[in-house]
Amino acid sequence: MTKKSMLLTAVLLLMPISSAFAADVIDSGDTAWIIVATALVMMMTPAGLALFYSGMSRYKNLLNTFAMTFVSYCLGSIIWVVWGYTLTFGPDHGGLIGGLDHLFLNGIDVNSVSGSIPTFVFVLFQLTFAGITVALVLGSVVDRMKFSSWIVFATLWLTFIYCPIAHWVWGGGWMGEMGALDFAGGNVVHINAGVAGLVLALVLGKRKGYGRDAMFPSSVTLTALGAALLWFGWFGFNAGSQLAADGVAGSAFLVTNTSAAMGALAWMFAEWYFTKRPTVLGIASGVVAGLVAITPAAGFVNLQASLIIGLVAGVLGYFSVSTLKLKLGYDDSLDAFGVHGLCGIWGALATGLFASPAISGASGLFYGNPKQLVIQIVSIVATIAFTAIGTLIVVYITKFATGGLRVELDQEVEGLDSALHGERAFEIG
Amino acid sequence: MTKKSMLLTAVLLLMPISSAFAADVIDSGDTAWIIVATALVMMMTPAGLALFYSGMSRYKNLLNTFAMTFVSYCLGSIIWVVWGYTLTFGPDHGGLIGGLDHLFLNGIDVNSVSGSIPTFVFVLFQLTFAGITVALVLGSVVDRMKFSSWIVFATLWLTFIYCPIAHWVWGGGWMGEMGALDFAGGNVVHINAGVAGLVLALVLGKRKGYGRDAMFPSSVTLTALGAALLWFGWFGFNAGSQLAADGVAGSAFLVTNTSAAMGALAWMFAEWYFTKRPTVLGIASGVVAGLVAITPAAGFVNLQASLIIGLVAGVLGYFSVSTLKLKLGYDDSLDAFGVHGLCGIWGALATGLFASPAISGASGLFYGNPKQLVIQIVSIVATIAFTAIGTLIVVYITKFATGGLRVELDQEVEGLDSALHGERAFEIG
Amino acid sequence: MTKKSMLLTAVLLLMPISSAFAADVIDSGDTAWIIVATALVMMMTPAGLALFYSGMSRYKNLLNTFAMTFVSYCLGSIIWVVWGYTLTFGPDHGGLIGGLDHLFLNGIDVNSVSGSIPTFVFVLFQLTFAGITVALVLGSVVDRMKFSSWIVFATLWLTFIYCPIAHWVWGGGWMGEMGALDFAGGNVVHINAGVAGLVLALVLGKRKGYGRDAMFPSSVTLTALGAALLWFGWFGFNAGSQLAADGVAGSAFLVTNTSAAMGALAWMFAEWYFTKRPTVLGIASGVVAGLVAITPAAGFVNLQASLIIGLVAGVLGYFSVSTLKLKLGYDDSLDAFGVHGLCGIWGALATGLFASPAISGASGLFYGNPKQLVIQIVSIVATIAFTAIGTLIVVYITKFATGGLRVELDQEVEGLDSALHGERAFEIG
Amino acid sequence: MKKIEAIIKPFKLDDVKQALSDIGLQGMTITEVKGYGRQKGHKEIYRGAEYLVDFIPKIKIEIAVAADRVDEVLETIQKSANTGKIGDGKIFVMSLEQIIRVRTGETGLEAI
Amino acid sequence: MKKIEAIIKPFKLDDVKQALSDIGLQGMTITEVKGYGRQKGHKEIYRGAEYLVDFIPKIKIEIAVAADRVDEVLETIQKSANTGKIGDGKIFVMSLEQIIRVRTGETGLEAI
Amino acid sequence: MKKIEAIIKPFKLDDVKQALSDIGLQGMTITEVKGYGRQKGHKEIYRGAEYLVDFIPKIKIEIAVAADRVDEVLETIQKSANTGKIGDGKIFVMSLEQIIRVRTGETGLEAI
Ligand SMILES: Nc1ncnc2c1ncn2[C@@H]1O[C@H](COP(=O)(O)OP(=O)(O)O)[C@@H](O)[C@H]1O
Ligand SMILES: Nc1ncnc2c1ncn2[C@@H]1O[C@H](COP(=O)(O)OP(=O)(O)O)[C@@H](O)[C@H]1O
Ligand SMILES: Nc1ncnc2c1ncn2[C@@H]1O[C@H](COP(=O)(O)OP(=O)(O)O)[C@@H](O)[C@H]1O
Repeated sequence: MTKKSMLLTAVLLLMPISSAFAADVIDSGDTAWIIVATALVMMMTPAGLALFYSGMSRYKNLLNTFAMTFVSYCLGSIIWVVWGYTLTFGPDHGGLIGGLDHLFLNGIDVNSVSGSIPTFVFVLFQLTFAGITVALVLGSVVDRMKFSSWIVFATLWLTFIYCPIAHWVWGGGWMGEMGALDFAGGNVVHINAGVAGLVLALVLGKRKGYGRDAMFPSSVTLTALGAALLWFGWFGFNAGSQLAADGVAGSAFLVTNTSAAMGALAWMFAEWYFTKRPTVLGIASGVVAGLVAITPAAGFVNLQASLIIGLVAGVLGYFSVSTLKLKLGYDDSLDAFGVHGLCGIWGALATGLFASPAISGASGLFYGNPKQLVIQIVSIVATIAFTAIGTLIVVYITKFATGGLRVELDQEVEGLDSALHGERAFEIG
Repeated sequence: MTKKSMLLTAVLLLMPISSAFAADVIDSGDTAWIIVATALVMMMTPAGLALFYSGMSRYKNLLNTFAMTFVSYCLGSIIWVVWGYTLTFGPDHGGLIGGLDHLFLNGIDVNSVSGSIPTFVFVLFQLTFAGITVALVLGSVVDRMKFSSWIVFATLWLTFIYCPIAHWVWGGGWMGEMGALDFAGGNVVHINAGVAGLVLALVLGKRKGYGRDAMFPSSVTLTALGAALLWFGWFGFNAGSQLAADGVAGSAFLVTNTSAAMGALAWMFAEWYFTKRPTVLGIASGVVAGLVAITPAAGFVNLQASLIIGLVAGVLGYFSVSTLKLKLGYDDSLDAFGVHGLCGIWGALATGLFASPAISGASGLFYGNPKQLVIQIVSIVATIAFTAIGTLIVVYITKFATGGLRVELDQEVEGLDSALHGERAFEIG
Repeated sequence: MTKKSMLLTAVLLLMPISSAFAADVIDSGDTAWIIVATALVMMMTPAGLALFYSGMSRYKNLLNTFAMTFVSYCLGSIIWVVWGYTLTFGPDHGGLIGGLDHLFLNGIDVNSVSGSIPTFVFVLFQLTFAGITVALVLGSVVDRMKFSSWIVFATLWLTFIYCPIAHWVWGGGWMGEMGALDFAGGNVVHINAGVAGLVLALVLGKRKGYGRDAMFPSSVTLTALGAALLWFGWFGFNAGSQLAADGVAGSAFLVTNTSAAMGALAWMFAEWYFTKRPTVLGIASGVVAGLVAITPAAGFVNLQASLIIGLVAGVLGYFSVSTLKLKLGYDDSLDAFGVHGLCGIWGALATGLFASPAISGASGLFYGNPKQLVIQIVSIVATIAFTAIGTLIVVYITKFATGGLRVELDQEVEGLDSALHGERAFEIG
Repeated sequence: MKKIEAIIKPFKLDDVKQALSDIGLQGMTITEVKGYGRQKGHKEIYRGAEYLVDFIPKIKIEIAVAADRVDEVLETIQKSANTGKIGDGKIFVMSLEQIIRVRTGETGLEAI
Repeated sequence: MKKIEAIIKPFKLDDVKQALSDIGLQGMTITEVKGYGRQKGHKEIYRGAEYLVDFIPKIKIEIAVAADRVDEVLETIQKSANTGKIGDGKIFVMSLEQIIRVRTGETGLEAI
Repeated sequence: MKKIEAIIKPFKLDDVKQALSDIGLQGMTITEVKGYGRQKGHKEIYRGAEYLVDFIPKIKIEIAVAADRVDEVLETIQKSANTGKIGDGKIFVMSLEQIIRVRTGETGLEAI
């Protein structure tokens, strides 16, 4: 029993009190946790992901990758408070989209409360999810996309792809109503970003020299540091999604850490076995694979499940980037699809398998509820279909609006840091 | 209505209770938030600012910049608990300075409470502000100052400049009494540090080769990472300044993020427009400009205002470093004055314009209270005047005490990392 | 008086209530703080320590150091939830070890409460300590140990050395019963890791060229950043060890910061005095020395004591790495023993000297309780003895199991990044 | 024996290496250098100050060859490194008096 | 044609480049090298251990010139790179048998 | 006067430097280079894609010596740099027409 409920019990025993009043109470502990969780998720984009991605990009494009990541979060920050929040969490229209009642956060003030936290904090928590989701997409396309096209794409994509899907799942839309389980964003964040990245990569085409020239990561050190910061921030992402500092948050926290650790070890041992070398890039990638897979499941599954979810995610991620990508021949530069897309799908399925009623009440197949797995599959397929088609449209509009998506060939050869930004990442000669 | 007040209501309805008792209660949620906020602000100095500044300094001075930043925070940590806290928050003397009652935190113990948090936590929260403020100053002077002079300067400056101004605004001094609004340190931190930096830079003189030799930042990557960590930490800075986990903290949190994002986009588009290149250094600088400007306003203004504050800050910052500095010809190495000084002034003015009674009760010009703008102007002018003159005196005392402020010319040419510290930042050949 | 106790007072005054009920209440503020504290300590290993250590290792071994640190935390994460937690915190057997009742966290669920926080959060908080302790050990042995041997060693060591000692001190074992004071891990973490590192380093032997070839740190920049992040995370380590957001946590928080700052300044001035150069590596090392020494004392000593503890730690650390190590001739690569072992011993002694009853009730020698110092000495000697002998056994088992502990000579010369992982830390030519 | 030094554009290295392999040359040593010449560097702008970066990254290739293969090698390099744009680089030829293979102590043409 | 190689102190590069421009020389290639000689390196102390860093950063400048300009160039470099302190560096002169401009295929003096 | 250029394995640098000191040679300039030859590079695998890294890090040592010391120096280098494994490197000898010491303007053998 939590402090909050105990307090309410005490109060309710003593005096008649309107339930509306009870519902509108800010809990300072929950608020403290969600403010911090929000800050952690914010940090994931311009620090964690920026390092993770720029360390994997080639040296000549390191800063461009940083710039695209940074600007994604900045655009998300503005779009969300102006029209994104209301499209997602405004009054539902037909299960598909929110209304425009809260443009510029109209109607929300310093005293507004959502659950037990200030609504402003909830708005910002959700903002950080929008920001990182669009930034994840660019993992498929670094090294060759125009900066201006990226800005236009990110703006359109957040508006027309991210907001609807987030509404479906978390904003009172059809997917949530159907009973789809997505604790912290398997569909909304990872499948969505992974598939969108793949679509964008296919339209952009491969990097010059792909498959022939060595494309070394500029700094595995930065990537590893980025993975560590992502892990750190992901606690806010997953345990914060409970929107309270309680037992379920604690459970989500625990399984997040377990899955990440398992993912790292699984990827590492898989490549050790197959290529004779455990790499730091593999460990870092495995951390992210494990984190992605546990994201939709975090508030629903127990420890044992998280060990399996992480294990499978690490191996799946390894095969997707080392075998599948080469077989299918697309150029998913930093594997946004291979890691986020596929491990996101695995996590969404796993939620339908392992959801244990002892955690938050929801049951999966292994706890006697096969229907949940069906619901999960429907939600996955719907997300993939909507994202794939929607992103394709957005991509072509962007292409038209910005006169082509791709940098000139000699800019690609020179490197985007120098060609687009006129900068170098390190001047340490 | 917050949990805390609700609890008190419940209790008060039930039994007579002394108000002193009620006032002395620690709220675990508020305490949790302020401990974390303090940790975040601490992190800003040796991690965020150290990276932001050292990445901008030339390679040969990278570690020296790190050392100066680190040592600033260390000195601040000791000075604050020994005599700084009491000078700032000890019993007021004439509105000008606090008394010496709390030397070595005398009179404060583990049970002392300030508001709803332990006094020790409040002391440490304030400590982190002192530490970062003096570290900000060095942005004006890197690449040429003696390390020993910096240590003496920092000690004197914290004591004789920082503590008085902090007392005026937050410690019960005349500026706060007059009604000046400075939520998280526009005057105390940014204007103060920016002007002090300018004064110190003018006395030190320009770097050898300034305006002729290329002075490239050692690593825009480190600077961008630093900006990301500063942004992360600034949530503690601004939302923490509410000293509680409540709706106003949530509002301060929201506008902080918005202004930072706007600042980054504004600076980026400004330079894209004028020089044809959006740079990562520009984006990172814009983030900081936006954060500086919202600092005094964070707990007083609404979302719309924060969009404007950030927008103006980004453009202002860009012009100050790209035009004003060149025109006026001072050598503000990393633009402590250009970014912190000027955007701090803008933020303090903007607070007088945009303060909305719906947030914390205070109104600015646009909400029918022109007087507030006058008060803000008085506070800005007073801060500038006191800091400028006071810093000048401190600088000359330091010069006298340490036999000159500036390193030998051949040390400057060789680089301070090698000449003063005998180290190299990277040994990655 | 804390909120929690006040609430209970109010409730108790009103109705009869079972004490079990009262004890099982989650406090959302305490929970918020401990979740965040846990996240902070987690971050210390793959980000803080990984940077601190890899920056000090030679460039050719930078990523190997990262890999060993990362994998230590991953192994700790799995081991702890499977069998480590129950060995440490399961029902006590003879004061020596916990029972196997909680294998796979059996018997703990989402509603379990420890103190005022969910048990899952407590489990994870303790997990992060196990993870960092074993990672600390590798500071003694980088540049020459086989990766496979490290994995086996870490697994065995966590199980047979860490868990028992943690049980003795915190899990209801004999050392805690005896009254040994170890707030956040002087014995359990630092003495333990430092001594184990020394033993392992002695068995491994010196690095080729030790004492003759220049072994420069690959990047003092990364080390300094790592130290800053360690400092940041250590607030979670020390103030989190109170397991509540209250006055004692605030006090632990304050003295942690003070000791770190003093340690940095002391080390810096010591080397400035003796070698004429204040180095960034020295400042960073001093931070860690100060943090190590205050760890066991954090919740027991006051501000004045923390100034002394940090001061001594900085000087002690300096002498141990600059004089003692050279005199005794062991090759403790990154000084895990020199800094963690020795400063940990000093901190454990200092707790017996300075523990002030005004903080948490416990008194040391200077407050009239000489017995405490004796208890501390017994606990230190017992920890050293058990760790030294136990680690030696574990080392030889590992050696046997993995066919030798040390990489081939030509791999050592080539560097482990290339030889073992097939990677380079930076590709920024 | 001759030593050929070619300064080329970095992104042409793979092509040149391939072309040399094709004519049976298997040994070379390369260095990252910076060049200054007719090809003008670019302007870089940092915080409003404009700097001309006039040293441009180039790769120097050094090859020891038997005298009778010099012309063939020169032509191969000149063709494979050519883009037709300013800054393509130069090739220098010098006389080599002796070559020794460290591993075996062989000298002269044997050592190449 | 001759090839001039000068090893100089890094911070003298700008002066040397300027001086060479002044006498009308527009092309050169530079390399970051490390030198060992009479100028002694400095001691570095890491965690108590003292290391002598005896290789000192230098810049190598390579210039191809017509034979009749050699003396002028040598004097220009020697003067502009000079600080009078130990470690100022050396200048070497070698014979160049051939020069080719990659872009055009021009050879000899035309190619400089 | 001759210029000796030796391409060696990086970890042999200390041995070579020591051996040269032992025969009284105190000056040299070194450069980090990459070599391509009989010694094959290693495969690197990134995210499943396999790349052959065929340029291997080497050190180039440049030494100016009086003509009469050449043989002694060649032998010293060849012995001290030798490991007997493929990739040990090459030594090249060229003629030097002139040497100048920047600091003093001394020329010829005086300048070494
Ligand atoms: N006189 C010279 N001596 C040595 N290197 C030179 C000389 N002139 C040019 N170079 C090298 O050749 C490169 C290309 O020369 P540049 O004049 O820019 O173009 P191009 O060779 O097409 O005329 C330069 O960057 C420089 O490295
Ligand atoms: N014999 C040599 N061969 C090649 N380079 C040399 C030789 N002697 C010196 N150098 C280079 O010249 C630089 C300066 O030489 P040094 O003896 O230190 O000073 P100085 O030239 O003033 O007498 C050295 O750092 C090295 O790079
Ligand atoms: N023809 C050449 N011209 C210039 N450098 C060469 C040549 N052949 C080899 N090298 C250099 O010598 C190094 C060693 O050569 P390699 O053929 O690998 O082994 P080895 O010298 O033992 O036969 C190469 O890495 C390269 O730097």
